[in-house]
Amino acid sequence: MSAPAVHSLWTTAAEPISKIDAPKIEYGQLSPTLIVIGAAIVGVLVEAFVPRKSRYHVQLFVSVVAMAAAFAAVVALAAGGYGTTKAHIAAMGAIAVDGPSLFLQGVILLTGLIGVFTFAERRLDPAAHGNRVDSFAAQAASVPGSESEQAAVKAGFTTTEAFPLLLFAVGGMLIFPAANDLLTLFVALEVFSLPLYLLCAVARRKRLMSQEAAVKYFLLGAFASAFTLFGIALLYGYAGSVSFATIAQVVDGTVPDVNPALADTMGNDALLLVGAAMVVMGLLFKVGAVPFHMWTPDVYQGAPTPVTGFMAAATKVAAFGALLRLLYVVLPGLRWDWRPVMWGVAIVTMLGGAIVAITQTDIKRMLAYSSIAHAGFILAGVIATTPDGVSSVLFYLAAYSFVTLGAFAVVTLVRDAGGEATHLSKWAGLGRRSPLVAAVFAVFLLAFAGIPLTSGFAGKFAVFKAAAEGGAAPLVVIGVISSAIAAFFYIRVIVLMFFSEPKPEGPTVAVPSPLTMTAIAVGVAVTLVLGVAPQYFLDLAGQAGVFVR
Amino acid sequence: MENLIALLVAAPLLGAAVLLCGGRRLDAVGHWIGTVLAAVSFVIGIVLFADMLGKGPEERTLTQHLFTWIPVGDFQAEIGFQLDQLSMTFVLLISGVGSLIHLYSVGYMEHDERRRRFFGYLNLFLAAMLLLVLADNYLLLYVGWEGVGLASYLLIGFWQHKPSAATAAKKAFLVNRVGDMGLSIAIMLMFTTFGTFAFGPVLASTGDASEGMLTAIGLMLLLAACGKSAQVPLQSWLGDAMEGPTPVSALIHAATMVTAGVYLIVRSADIFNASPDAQLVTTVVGAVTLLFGAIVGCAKDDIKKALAGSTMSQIGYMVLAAGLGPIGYVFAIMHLVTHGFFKAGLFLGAGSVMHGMNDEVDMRKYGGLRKYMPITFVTFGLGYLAIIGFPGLSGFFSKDKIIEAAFAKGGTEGWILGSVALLGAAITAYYMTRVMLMTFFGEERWRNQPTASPDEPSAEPAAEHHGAHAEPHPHESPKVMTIPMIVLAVGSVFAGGFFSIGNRFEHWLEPVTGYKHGNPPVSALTVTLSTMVVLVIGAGIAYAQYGRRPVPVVAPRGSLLTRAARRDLLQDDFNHVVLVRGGEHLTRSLVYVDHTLVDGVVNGTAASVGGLSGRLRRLQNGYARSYAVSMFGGAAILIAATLLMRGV
Amino acid sequence: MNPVNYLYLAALLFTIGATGVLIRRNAIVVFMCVELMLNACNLAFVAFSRMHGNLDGQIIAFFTMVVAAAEVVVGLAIIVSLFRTRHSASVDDASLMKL
Amino acid sequence: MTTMSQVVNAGFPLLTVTAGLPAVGAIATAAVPAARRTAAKWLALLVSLATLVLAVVILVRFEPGGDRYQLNESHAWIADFGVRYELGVDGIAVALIALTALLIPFVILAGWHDADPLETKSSRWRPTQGFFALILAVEAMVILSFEATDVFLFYIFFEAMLIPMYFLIGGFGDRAHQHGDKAAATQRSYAAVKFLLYNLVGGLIMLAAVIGLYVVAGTFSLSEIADARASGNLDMATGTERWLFLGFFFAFAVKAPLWPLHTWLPNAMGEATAPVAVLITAVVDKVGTFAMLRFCLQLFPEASKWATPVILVLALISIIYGALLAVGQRDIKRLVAYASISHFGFIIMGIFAMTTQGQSGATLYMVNHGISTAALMLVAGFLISRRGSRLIADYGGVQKVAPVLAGTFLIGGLATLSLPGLAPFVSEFLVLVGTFARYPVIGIIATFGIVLAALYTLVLYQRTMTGPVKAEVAEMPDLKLRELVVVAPLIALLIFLGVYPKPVTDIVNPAVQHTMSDVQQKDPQPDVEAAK
Repeated sequence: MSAPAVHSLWTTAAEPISKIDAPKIEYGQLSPTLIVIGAAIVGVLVEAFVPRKSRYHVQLFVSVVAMAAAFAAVVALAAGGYGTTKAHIAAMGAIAVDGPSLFLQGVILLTGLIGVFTFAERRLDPAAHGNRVDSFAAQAASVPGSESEQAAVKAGFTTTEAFPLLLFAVGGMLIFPAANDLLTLFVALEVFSLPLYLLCAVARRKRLMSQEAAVKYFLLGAFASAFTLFGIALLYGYAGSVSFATIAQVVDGTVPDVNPALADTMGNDALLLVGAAMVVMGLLFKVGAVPFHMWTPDVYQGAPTPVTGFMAAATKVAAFGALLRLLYVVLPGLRWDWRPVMWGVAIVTMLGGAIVAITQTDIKRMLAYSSIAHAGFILAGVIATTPDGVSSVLFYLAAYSFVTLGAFAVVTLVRDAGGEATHLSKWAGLGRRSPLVAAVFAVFLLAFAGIPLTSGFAGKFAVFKAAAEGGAAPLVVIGVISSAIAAFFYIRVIVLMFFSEPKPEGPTVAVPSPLTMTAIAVGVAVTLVLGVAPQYFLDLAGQAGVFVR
Repeated sequence: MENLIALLVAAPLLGAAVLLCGGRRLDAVGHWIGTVLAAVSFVIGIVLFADMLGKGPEERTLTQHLFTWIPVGDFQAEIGFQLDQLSMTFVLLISGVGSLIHLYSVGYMEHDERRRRFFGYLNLFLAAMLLLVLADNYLLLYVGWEGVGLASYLLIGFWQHKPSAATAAKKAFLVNRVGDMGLSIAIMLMFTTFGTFAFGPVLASTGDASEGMLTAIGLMLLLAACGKSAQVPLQSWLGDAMEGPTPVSALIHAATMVTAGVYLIVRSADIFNASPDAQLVTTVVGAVTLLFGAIVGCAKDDIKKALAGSTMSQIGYMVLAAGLGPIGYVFAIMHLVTHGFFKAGLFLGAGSVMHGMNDEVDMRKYGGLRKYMPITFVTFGLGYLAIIGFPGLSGFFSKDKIIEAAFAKGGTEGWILGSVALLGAAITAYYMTRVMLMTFFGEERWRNQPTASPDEPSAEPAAEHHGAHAEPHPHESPKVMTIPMIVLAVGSVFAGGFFSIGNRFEHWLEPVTGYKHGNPPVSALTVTLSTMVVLVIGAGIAYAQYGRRPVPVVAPRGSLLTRAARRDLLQDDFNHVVLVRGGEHLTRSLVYVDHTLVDGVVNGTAASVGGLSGRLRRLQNGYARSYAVSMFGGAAILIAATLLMRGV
Repeated sequence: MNPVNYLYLAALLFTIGATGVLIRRNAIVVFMCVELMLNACNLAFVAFSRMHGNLDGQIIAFFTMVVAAAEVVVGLAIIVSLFRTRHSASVDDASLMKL
Repeated sequence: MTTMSQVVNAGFPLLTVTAGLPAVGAIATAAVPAARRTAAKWLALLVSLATLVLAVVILVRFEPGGDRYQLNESHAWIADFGVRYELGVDGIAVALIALTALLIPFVILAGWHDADPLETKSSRWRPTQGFFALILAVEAMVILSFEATDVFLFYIFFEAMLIPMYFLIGGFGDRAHQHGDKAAATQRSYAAVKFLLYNLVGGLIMLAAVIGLYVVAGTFSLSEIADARASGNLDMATGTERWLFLGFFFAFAVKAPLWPLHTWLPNAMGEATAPVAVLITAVVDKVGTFAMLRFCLQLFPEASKWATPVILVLALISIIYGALLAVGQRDIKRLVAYASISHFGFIIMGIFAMTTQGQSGATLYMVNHGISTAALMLVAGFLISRRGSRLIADYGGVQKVAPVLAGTFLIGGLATLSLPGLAPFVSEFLVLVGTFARYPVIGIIATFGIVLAALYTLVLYQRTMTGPVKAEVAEMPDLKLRELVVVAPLIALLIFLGVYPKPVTDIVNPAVQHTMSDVQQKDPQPDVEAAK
């Protein structure tokens, strides 16, 4: 045999190496995320190098500046038309810079900013050994009640890590609704989930509950993300790619070049359907839809209230953003398959949340269930699958997040010896003691209940209108019924605050620092403005309602 | 001239307004203001009457249109008056008798610290009553109709501190309301049938309407008349109405208001003429009532209640006559007028007696009073003779005519009605004689008798001046009271005769009501004679029972009929059992239903949602693994559902 | 050998992991079951990558490992702190909040 | 005419100002410092009087002969929801606005001392300011809901007015019961919650219908919908129209209230102070019946005709049932409440009788019932505040010690039983005639209502005012000047409108003609052409 022939038996001629072209990253358009993540890393460095005494202020400064800057960047981008005309896919197809993502990023950043304020509040708890303390543990690592903790308290430690964690979470959330391929989606999911797990665990008071909340949240969250990941795997298997655009094409059958393998998997709809279902399930877990909601009450109750407020607001925004993108960009071709299923989910979520909330006795748990019910309302808007559907959901998310932040901020104010007095019975007669706080909280409750002239009503009307126009009239009817049920327990709290005699040993209302005041004030302002003159924001959401693919 | 009509109503209305809003500062002169204003409208009445006499019979009707009241689409209600002979008759009767009784009350209510208000109410009544008879459409008539009802309510219940008075007032108003229902339905029927409810158009176009519709309207009007005129079955209130001060009983519950029903029927003559059925029912109602009232009158020992029964019965005569159609209308009105005189006189007499007897009303505690109050005795006696129809006195003419007309209806009906009327005359003679004897003759049973029996708290404040248990000192009443009595007595003696000379009254009313002379199967003379006979019989029996034998101070148990009659022939018990008790049970049960059923459904729903919530809560059992299970199950369902949608 | 079998294996592993999460009490074990599920996903990715003949799946597998590692860090931190306060790592003991 | 009304429109936004004044007044009143309680009262009173003046201006500038809607204002508001800020008044609205503006000053004056704090609370607690501010807020919202010609705009205030009402009912009970009386407090908050939930449920179901309407019609503007219907561009499927109608009607029937959705009213009126009770039944509930006329009939004529028989029967039940329950009550205020239910039955019956008399009568009835109930309820309130009990059995012989009080009470009662010569008679008779003309049987049965009305009114008067004087009321003072100032004008008005209702009917009739043409109905003609 000839030498080359023999040679060719165990070697093959290598292809000449074609040069790898460097990835093209539009830093400008990714700036919001980059700023926040960068600030987070700075925060970590601060923890490492800045002396303990001054960490709090440095961290606060860094976080606020970062959020503000990032928000400014978002506004700039939106003003630059990236939300509408120049919307396109950035970072090699990983990130979509378009209306929804910019709008949601803006909302997330504002909630994050207010979140920072509530995190930084240190006037509510009585000073320990002359050190102002916030609502985070002196030293999360030390066992509550142990000498090491007392030492830490005496030394005036505080968990200033909370700020970088918050920044990481926000960074993840910024990516989540903008993610344009499944991998980015998953990574973003983890990036914002993990810090939240930690934040749940570090309450100063009631640490046992806090840690329990963290464990539950973590295990269930990991469980859910495992499902998501498997779903992603199946979708990848179906389409041979994780890019939203490609998958969408494959689903629609408009993919340009079909190789045999793809042709083979494309034929197998089970892959697609099961995969899609599992990914969607992961997102439903994050928005807290029935039956994936059960972590919500426990985590909301156990976590430090500022964290709860931030989580309740921002997580929903991010997760719904991702859900919208997934359903509207990736799976529109599957509409007729997922819409009925979503119908079911929306119905049980609306009713379940509202009904179970009736018998709650803890204000934080009650708000948790109410958040579940609201997830149901938003789902009704998601199902519309019309441009109106998108914009109405965006508007609802914006309205809802501020109300939630404000409400939880008020919750932090009502305190007794054991910290926050979250048991409803302790709220009796609050309206007599401190009318202003009670009135503010009443405003938030009325907004939750969807009373006209509050943002809650405008949002509810928007999503129901979209749903009705999308042909989901029955959903609207069930929606109003569950709103009626929900109204009952919001009203109950108002009755408690205003019409029942205050208990002698009832809680006191702490006078907060300007930080929390700002948070609450912003909440009220947004609630009323969006309720009375929502047109401008509806326009905003309307313009932002177009996805790029 | 016609512009004066409004003044007829306005004068007393002004009086009412002034007296009721005036406040205490008018207490001193209030009663005179009231009396004068009543007199004013009487004078205006006289003026208009004179003017009317000056015209020919056909163009005597005056109308005055004030303003449009309720203009809505085709529904055009006007405020307008119509003064014709019929109205004029009433105007004179009302304002005349009214003025007299105002005068009388000045004395009678002397000791009552609320006299001003009493006169206010009296004026209010006059205004309403005049409005009733002057209205030119049924809706405005309805206003007066309920207005007199209100005045009667206020006056019956004038002594509100007496629960019995308050109850009687309420009862009167309620029973009347049932009648008013009839009137309002009648008006609605007229509106839907004729598109109007003004006298002129409606009565002119009865010809075009179906008889069924006219019968319906007629019966509804009759229902109204029954309520106002205390005819069976709505008579129950009149007896209790005697709780009011005696002048009220005289004016409202004898002379004027209770006769409004007769006015209504006669006014609606054309409707009844066109509907024999309605007429028949009317006559039956009248006949039944005249017996009913008479029987009740025989059994009562309370002088006012006895007179009330008699009133009921006499109005029965009028309704009967009105039901007879053109042959009766005129006599109905004529009897109405004469009855107005003598019955008012009788009541005033009764009042005068009570005034002298510490407001004792039980005739068994009277007796032999003629010596002590001669004027009262004489006037009361003349009234007595008039009502029993003693030849030559008012009652004789009017009642006799009615009896004739009843026979003249012809056929079996005629005979039945006629004989009923005769029987009524006999009973009338009986009970009136009884009253007369028990009051003014026989031994003086009031001596060493505690007056005002303790269980019956003395009505009139006068009693507070005399000791409640002191022996009464019968005395004649003051001039201000006797003069009206005398005037009325004169009326009750001569009115009838005056009207009958040359059938004046027939000619006078004929243009309005129409008149047809009815020929009784037997000669008029026979009728008159038989009337005399039964009259004598009735009076005789009464004399035998109460004139010859002493009257027991405590009423004997009496026969079954007597006892029934004392209780208004048990119809009060019937009302109590059926309406009052039944109503109470109904409302009670409804309150229960409202609370448990209607409210219960809602609360039940709420409770069930709450229960559901409680059960669903338990799923949230705190174990992370069970949460994981629900997630896993949820995922499974989600996947399965998605696959099912595709049917893979 | 048919790469689909690898998928079956992946599914099997995933199910085993899920079942473990549902039935095991010890937080650590539960957490390791989650890791097992993640690795099942990795297997699936690699298998699909082979089927489609593109490298995305394998790259994702690496990402997954990183994420898993991060989860371990956070997860163990939480679980350990819980253990130190309660002296037990049983997830069922952590049930203060319910209803 | 158009030009004329344009002339009227030129000039400043009268309707907005009329509604805005009390709104601003509410804020101002609420802002008065705690110590200056009396100042707050006077401020509220003056604001309400100024509003009354403005209402009179509306009354004057409105021309009955003119366009259907006058003094129009229209501005863009929420384009995305197809919502415009559109105001305009027809005769019915004008009458009811006048009524509202008229009653509020009396309500304020009658409630002068109802909200004085019993013990000195923390300086931040300002019940008095709150009380009067809430009343003004209610006035503003009620007026706006009368003025709105945009369904969504109407809905917003229809719902929003619940909140201040809710606080008024739950927050301020009878003085008699306030002294730390736990039971009364729970009763009160129960009543408040019941009120709110009933109306909220109604409102939410209406919300679904409102959304549905938008999906069908694409706009909320009455005028645009009317044009679309006229030009045939709007064709609702029969089924859709009926569902939407039911959605709207349910909300209004709860508010009105119609049997069997009435049970919140007795609780609310029983527990609230008399002025607030008046606010509920005389002002707020009118929005419900008003809305039936303006929205149900105008938007869904076919469905209205379809539903008429059922609604008439329900109204009939309300009339009789309400009256019978009024007879059975032991509590003065609950009695008045049930009486109101009976009267609302009449109003609804008149609206759906679909005759000119019925609908004009119903509108007139709304006004008259407002005045008469106000008179009766406020006097009852004065009575209750003297004795400190709402139970009828606790009174007796009041007439002897307080004749003026008793007299006014009687007149109020007589108005309630619609005695001829007083305003309610006119409207009640019109309603009866209007109903009778088309549905004789129902008309006749309804007539029984007048007997029952007499029954419960006179029983109430007899038990409280007549009979021997009870020891507890022996030294009860008669009406004070303030109270007399409250009652006297109402009574005068009752008499005036009873004798000369023409001013009101002239304003109302044209509007009713429009409504009648909306539902394409003509009055039944008489069988006989009466000779003139």
